[in-house]
Amino acid sequence: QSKTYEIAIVTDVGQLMDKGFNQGTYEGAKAYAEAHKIGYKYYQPANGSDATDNDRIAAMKQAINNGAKIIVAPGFLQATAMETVAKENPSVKFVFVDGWALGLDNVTAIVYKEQESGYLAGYAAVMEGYTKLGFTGGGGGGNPAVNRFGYGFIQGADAAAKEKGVSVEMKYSFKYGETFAASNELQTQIAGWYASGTEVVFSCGGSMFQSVKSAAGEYPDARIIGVDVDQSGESEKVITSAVKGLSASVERVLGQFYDGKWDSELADQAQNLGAAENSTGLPTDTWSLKNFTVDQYTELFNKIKNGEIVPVAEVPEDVTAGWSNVVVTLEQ
Amino acid sequence: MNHDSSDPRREGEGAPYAIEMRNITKVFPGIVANDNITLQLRRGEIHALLGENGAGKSTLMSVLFGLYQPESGEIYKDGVRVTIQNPNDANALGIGMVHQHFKLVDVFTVLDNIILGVEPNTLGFLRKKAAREKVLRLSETYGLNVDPDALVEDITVGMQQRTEILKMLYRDNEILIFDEPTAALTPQEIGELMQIIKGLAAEGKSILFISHKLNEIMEIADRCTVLRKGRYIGTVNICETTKEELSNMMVGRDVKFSVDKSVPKPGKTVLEVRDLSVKSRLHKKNAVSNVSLTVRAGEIVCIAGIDGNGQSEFVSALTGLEKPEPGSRILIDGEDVTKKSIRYRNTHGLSHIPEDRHKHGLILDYTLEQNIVLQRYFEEEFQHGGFIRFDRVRDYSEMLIEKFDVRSGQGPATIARSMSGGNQQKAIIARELDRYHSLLVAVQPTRGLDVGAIEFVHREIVASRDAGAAVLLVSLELDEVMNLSDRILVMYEGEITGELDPHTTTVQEIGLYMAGARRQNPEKGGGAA
Amino acid sequence: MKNSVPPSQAGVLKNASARSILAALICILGGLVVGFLVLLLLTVFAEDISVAEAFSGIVIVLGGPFSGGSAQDILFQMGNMLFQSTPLILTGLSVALAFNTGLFNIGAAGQYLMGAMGALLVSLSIPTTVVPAAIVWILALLAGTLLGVLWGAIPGFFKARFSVNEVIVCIMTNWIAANIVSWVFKSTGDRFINVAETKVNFIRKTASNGVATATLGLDKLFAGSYMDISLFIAILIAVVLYVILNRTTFGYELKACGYNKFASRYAGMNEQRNIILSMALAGGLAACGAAFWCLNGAQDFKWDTYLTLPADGFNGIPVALLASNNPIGVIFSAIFLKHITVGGSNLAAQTSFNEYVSPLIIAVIIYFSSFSKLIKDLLLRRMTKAQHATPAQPADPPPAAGPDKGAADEDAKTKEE
Amino acid sequence: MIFLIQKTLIFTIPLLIVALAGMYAERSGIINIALDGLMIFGAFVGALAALLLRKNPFFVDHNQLTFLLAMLVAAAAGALFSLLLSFSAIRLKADQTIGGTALNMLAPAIALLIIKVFFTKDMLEMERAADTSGTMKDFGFVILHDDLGPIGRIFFDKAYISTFLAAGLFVVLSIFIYKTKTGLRLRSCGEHPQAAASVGIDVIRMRYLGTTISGALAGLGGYIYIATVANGTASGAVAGMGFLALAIMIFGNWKPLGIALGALLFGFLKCLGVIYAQISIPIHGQDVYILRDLDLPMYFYNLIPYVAVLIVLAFTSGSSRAPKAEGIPYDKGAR
Ligand SMILES: Nc1ncnc2c1ncn2[C@@H]1O[C@H](COP(=O)(O)OP(=O)(O)OP(=O)(O)O)[C@@H](O)[C@H]1O
Ligand SMILES: Nc1ncnc2c1ncn2[C@@H]1O[C@H](COP(=O)(O)OP(=O)(O)OP(=O)(O)O)[C@@H](O)[C@H]1O
Ligand SMILES: [Mg+2]
Ligand SMILES: [Mg+2]
Repeated sequence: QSKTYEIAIVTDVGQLMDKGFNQGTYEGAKAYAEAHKIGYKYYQPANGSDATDNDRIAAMKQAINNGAKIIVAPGFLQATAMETVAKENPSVKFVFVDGWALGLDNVTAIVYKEQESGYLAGYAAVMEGYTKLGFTGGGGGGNPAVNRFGYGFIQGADAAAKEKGVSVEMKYSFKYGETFAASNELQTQIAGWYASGTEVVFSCGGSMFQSVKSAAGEYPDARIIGVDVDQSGESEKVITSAVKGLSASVERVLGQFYDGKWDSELADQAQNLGAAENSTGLPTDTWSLKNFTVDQYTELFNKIKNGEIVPVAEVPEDVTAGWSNVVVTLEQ
Repeated sequence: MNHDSSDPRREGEGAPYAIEMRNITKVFPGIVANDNITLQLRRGEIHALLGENGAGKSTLMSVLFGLYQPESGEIYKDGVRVTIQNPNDANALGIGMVHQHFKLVDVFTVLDNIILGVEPNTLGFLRKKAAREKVLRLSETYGLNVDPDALVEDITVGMQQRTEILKMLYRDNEILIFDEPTAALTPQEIGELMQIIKGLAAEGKSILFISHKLNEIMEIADRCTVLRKGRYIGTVNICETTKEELSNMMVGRDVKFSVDKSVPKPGKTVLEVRDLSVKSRLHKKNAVSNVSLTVRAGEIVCIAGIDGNGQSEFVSALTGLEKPEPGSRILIDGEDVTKKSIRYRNTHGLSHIPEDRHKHGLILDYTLEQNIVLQRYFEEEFQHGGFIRFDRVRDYSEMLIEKFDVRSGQGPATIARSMSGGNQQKAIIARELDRYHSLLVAVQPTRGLDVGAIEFVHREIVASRDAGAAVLLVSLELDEVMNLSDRILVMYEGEITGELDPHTTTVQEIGLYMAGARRQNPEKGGGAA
Repeated sequence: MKNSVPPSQAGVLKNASARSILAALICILGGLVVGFLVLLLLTVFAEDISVAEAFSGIVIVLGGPFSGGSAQDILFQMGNMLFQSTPLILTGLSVALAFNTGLFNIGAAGQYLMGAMGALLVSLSIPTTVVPAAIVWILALLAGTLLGVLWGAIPGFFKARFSVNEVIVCIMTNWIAANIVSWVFKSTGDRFINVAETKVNFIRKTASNGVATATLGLDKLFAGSYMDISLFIAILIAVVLYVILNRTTFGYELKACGYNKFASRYAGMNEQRNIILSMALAGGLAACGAAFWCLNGAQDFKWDTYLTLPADGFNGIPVALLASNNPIGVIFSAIFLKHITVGGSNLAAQTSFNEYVSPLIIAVIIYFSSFSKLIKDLLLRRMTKAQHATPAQPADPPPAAGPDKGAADEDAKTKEE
Repeated sequence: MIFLIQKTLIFTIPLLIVALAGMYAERSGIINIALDGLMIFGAFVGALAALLLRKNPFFVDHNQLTFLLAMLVAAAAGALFSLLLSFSAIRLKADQTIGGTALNMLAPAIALLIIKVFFTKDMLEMERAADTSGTMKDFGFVILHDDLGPIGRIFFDKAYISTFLAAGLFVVLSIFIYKTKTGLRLRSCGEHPQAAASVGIDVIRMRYLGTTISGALAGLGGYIYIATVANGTASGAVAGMGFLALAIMIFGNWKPLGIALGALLFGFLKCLGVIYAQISIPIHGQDVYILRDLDLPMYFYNLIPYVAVLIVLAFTSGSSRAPKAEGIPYDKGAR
């Protein structure tokens, strides 16, 4: 019995259930496929985190052999592989999540304004009354999305601090997060932050959350800000999450494709999704903050939505400089 | 000459034997180690077991001790059939064994080794006090003096030997097996051991005694069973037999005990040692201090001495295994080799029969043939452009095996480990004597060899002397010393304390020097003849 | 002598290496059987998989690249597989060589990283506009290998000089290497990092400097895969190593030191030198494998390695063991492992079995390979039993023990087990 | 500074336990390079146990109890898993490194496969669960002061029961191997099995014992490691901890005390390397972050523990001595 899988997800390095964009993408596709009774399947390039472009190409080819009509591939590392396969298979469509337009009509790209979510999270944390923040990011400082989250986080914190006239300390680090994986080193480092007074840590990268959570476990007053998806279900320590609507947007793109709107709306496009598309923000239905209310949040959110506030996306060389009320200490 | 009747069963009718092994057969790959052998041990007797290397003695004893299972044959204790599956059964039957290679844990104390397996304990926690007293009491009564708290690795071979004996006594065994107990001992220690064994027999313990040394057997044994090539030859009463007859039974021909050699014709000096000193690993003072001696072509110089007086260290320095202290000088054929490598010495006239055949002499996991070319594999004859010429290696080793009658399961391809120790030794001697050498350093070359082999080795050594080699022999066995040497140097506490002429001196005199009771004035000590 | 068995069979069994191969095959078979059972078990738990799929599943795994689909896909997968087994062959050889000298080289991972660093630094910093690419390629290969030689020499030195157990030094040097490599590339900034493709955790592909291993059209033949000639060089190295170990005086020395360093010394060999030499060579082999990987031209090298060691470093151990440390065997065991790996990802891609099945099958095979000694002994016994039907000596066996000796010998031995 | 000491202790414990595990196997004559795999397996089963237990609110209320039970289960799992090694190494006289290597590969394979099949995840976390009052609680608050109130805060701040358990185990294990009959026999089998056999000791049984104890300890260590040091997740890997423990065992010269010292030294330097940036000393009133302000790259600090071990080894080398018979399959006939 040969099943065909029209919708394919080819994962980026790291595991499928990484609580990050692999999982987000997968769940979006899954949701759409199951709602519309379409066969779907994920493909993990061979050799795990040592996967080469050819391993990705092989995975994509396998997907096509299994009858894939559209391939969703998260992660900028997939550019080379996708370009090759897309050229060879013009009839197959590709969705490049966290990527960019490749100048091919059968490829569409989705990027997010992570800086907006970061901004909102930073602002909320400071408004809630926290003045000692921490940011730990994945990708070793080399992942554009993560960097935007972090930079937005500082901007938000600074804005709020100015407003309240308080001064905020922020530890800022990409240490031990290169592979987005949890590690005893990361846990020890973050525990060190909490021990030396840090109140909230923005855990910005897939499985790294486990390290931050475990570190927080030892400190009753320690708090966490989640990322990508609403992580409040993961730990009672999570005060909020800087989400980006991965699943939603993947689901929507799939919808556009199956409604025959590919050529008109998606072909060779790179949509940059943000508050305007409800693709960035903080989850309101699991709201737990006391001093910073949902209404205050919505007001701020709308300002960003209608462009009154525009968090800067381009991350400068030196993120520590130019803040009035935030002292950023880099750790590397 | 009445041998016991070759049909053992009739013997069985008298008082039952303490141990009777009937028609034991044990086969190993490619060889029948024991072939239908019968052995009868009377209560309270000292029963010697005699045979060539590889005759099957150790194997037979291993069977009795439950280390091997025989293919066929029965074992009776006090007339009752018993099966011995493992050493436990043997221990339970009061059978104890001193193995050829001591079975001691050398990082344990003497006491721990003795109580191992029968540890006195409460709720599993060791209770050593009582055990300690028992051990002291035993060593008191049998005159075995060992310090129960010494680490085995720190004590002499003799003490280890006595530890093994204490192990048996501690377990109140009444059947005691000694597999070549004297092979590793000094004359003094041998003397003591003999007394101990006699004492044990007098106690009513029955003793099986394996040795290649006929004097020892003549001295203490009541009866002697002889094996040859795994077969039962016969059992004789010692009082009714002679060394000659025993050796004849065992080898199947008459054996000469005195080496007949022409008068030496010493030529030019081959080995010259000046002020050689070597640090000691055990104590502060030097193990060897300012030893000077010369050995000339065509003479056999023997270094006599009690084990542990620096002979080993001296040889190590001489052969390059150890670094001598500054100021020492070693010349071979007039060339100073003090700083030269072992390889250089080996290729410039030095042959060395090492003291420890398993540590230095052989690579036990290499085949016999690989061991035969251990110092020659790089010579033109055996390699070409770095590639070993296996055909030649095979031919050469087959030749040596033939010439030196080295016995083993699969000939040149036998793994050295599986060879009987005696034959391992023969292989080493063959290798060293057949290499070109102007100087032969032989340390206890006949340890663990049977009389036939000893005779052979001695002949070969003399032959190499007559061929113009200088021979330096280090031996603990006085009759070997007397038989073989042209000059005797006695080493005591790291110094040459006397030079003696084998024709004029006596064993007693040498003994005095070895014991340090007498010494010649240093100048003469080690002076060139 | 062995008239009681068909000479052919006895002949086969007599040959030691034939016995090893046979044993290895039996082990692999056992591993696959267990793997199949695992798949069956999974079909029970995962409702969306039918029992029938278990069988097709094991076939897919066993098929490796051959279960890749169209001829093109097969060639493509096979090319990649062959290329990716090259470093594995070399780390396997590295471990095997050390084992032959009685040393356990668990430091291949670190040596591998050093090799990669050396090769990349050289191949990316010498402009091919000045020096011909071919020369740069060779220099890079040498540089990488040399770094590995030095790195491998460290445990060797510690063992020879201070008699420190090589295992501990290897483990330490692994992590030291991991940090040094990251440090070096971090501090050289963007000179080597792949900014062009915005892959800042990776080092530039050597092709960006025009340096790449010759393919002689193999990449085309294998449908645009990574295939290049490095595999053949690796095989050549394996053969040379085999000859060195078993035919040359050098190999004789290395093994002698492995078995008994005192006796080797007595025989005039320089055992300290041999220990260092052997570890250094082992290091060189592992590093060479890394160099081949990087110099392929199309490979990304992740420089931020200080928290993780390259898998190929450790996989060298099972590869060597599966081949019972025989250099020729290593070629096959390495390719076989990659083969199963590819089969595994095809399995995940084509069925509903997940990607964790093939590692399990591989592990089981390795475990079964520990039975190979037993199997070899059994094979050997079949032979010796035949021989004992008429024992070597004495000429005339005593009637008493004569007839059933063969059998008696059998169970005597089985008791000894 | 206090933080550094706390962390050092927490980090040292699993290292110590697992190194002791290695010691018990090797003292009985079996080289156990499977420590890594055993840790992984123990960690997995322990996490699984905690997860399942916490489906019952009672165990959510009683974290310490749950933690203890999970540790027990992990140890049992390790012991069982180690039988695979004993069987091949002792019964089949196989090369011990093969068995060990196989276990190192089997453990993650089994763990990940099961996690994927039954939880459709890639790693097993100690998830939140509802306590008796129905509120969702994290697992990971296993530090003692939480349960012991103010007194606890003073004496046991940031301390895990596993720490005390391990300390106790260390004492027991040291006494067992040196002061008991079985300990003596076990050691003799690692040094000279033929000698042991010749006095009627069942070498096979002793080696099984040694390896099984080893397995139990490694499994326990593995779970303690993930529960206290590494993210509370069973992810089919322990970051080479098992091999580090092996190194510590050699470093400690196969002796409990040496191992303890080695583990402490290594643990301390390792933690220092990670949190050097937070270590401050007050100089007239204000905190000065010396190590951070040196601003050497972190790689430098990461290197320290490994380099330190090598340096110490170079000086203490001569004394080092492995059990004589380790790694050699026991064979009655051998001499
Ligand atoms: N376990 C074994 N495997 C194979 N061959 C063996 C084994 N044990 C003994 N042999 C062979 O059986 C023969 C008898 O060995 P055994 O040790 O009993 O002789 P031996 O009389 O003790 O010799 P030696 O006088 O040197 O001690 C020898 O040829 C030996 O190689
Ligand atoms: N692993 C083995 N393989 C083959 N033969 C063996 C093995 N172990 C022991 N043997 C044989 O068992 C016999 C008994 O060994 P044992 O050491 O007691 O006597 P031995 O060989 O005379 O020793 P030595 O003469 O070196 O003191 C030896 O002859 C040896 O050939
Ligand atoms: Mg013997
Ligand atoms: Mg002997």
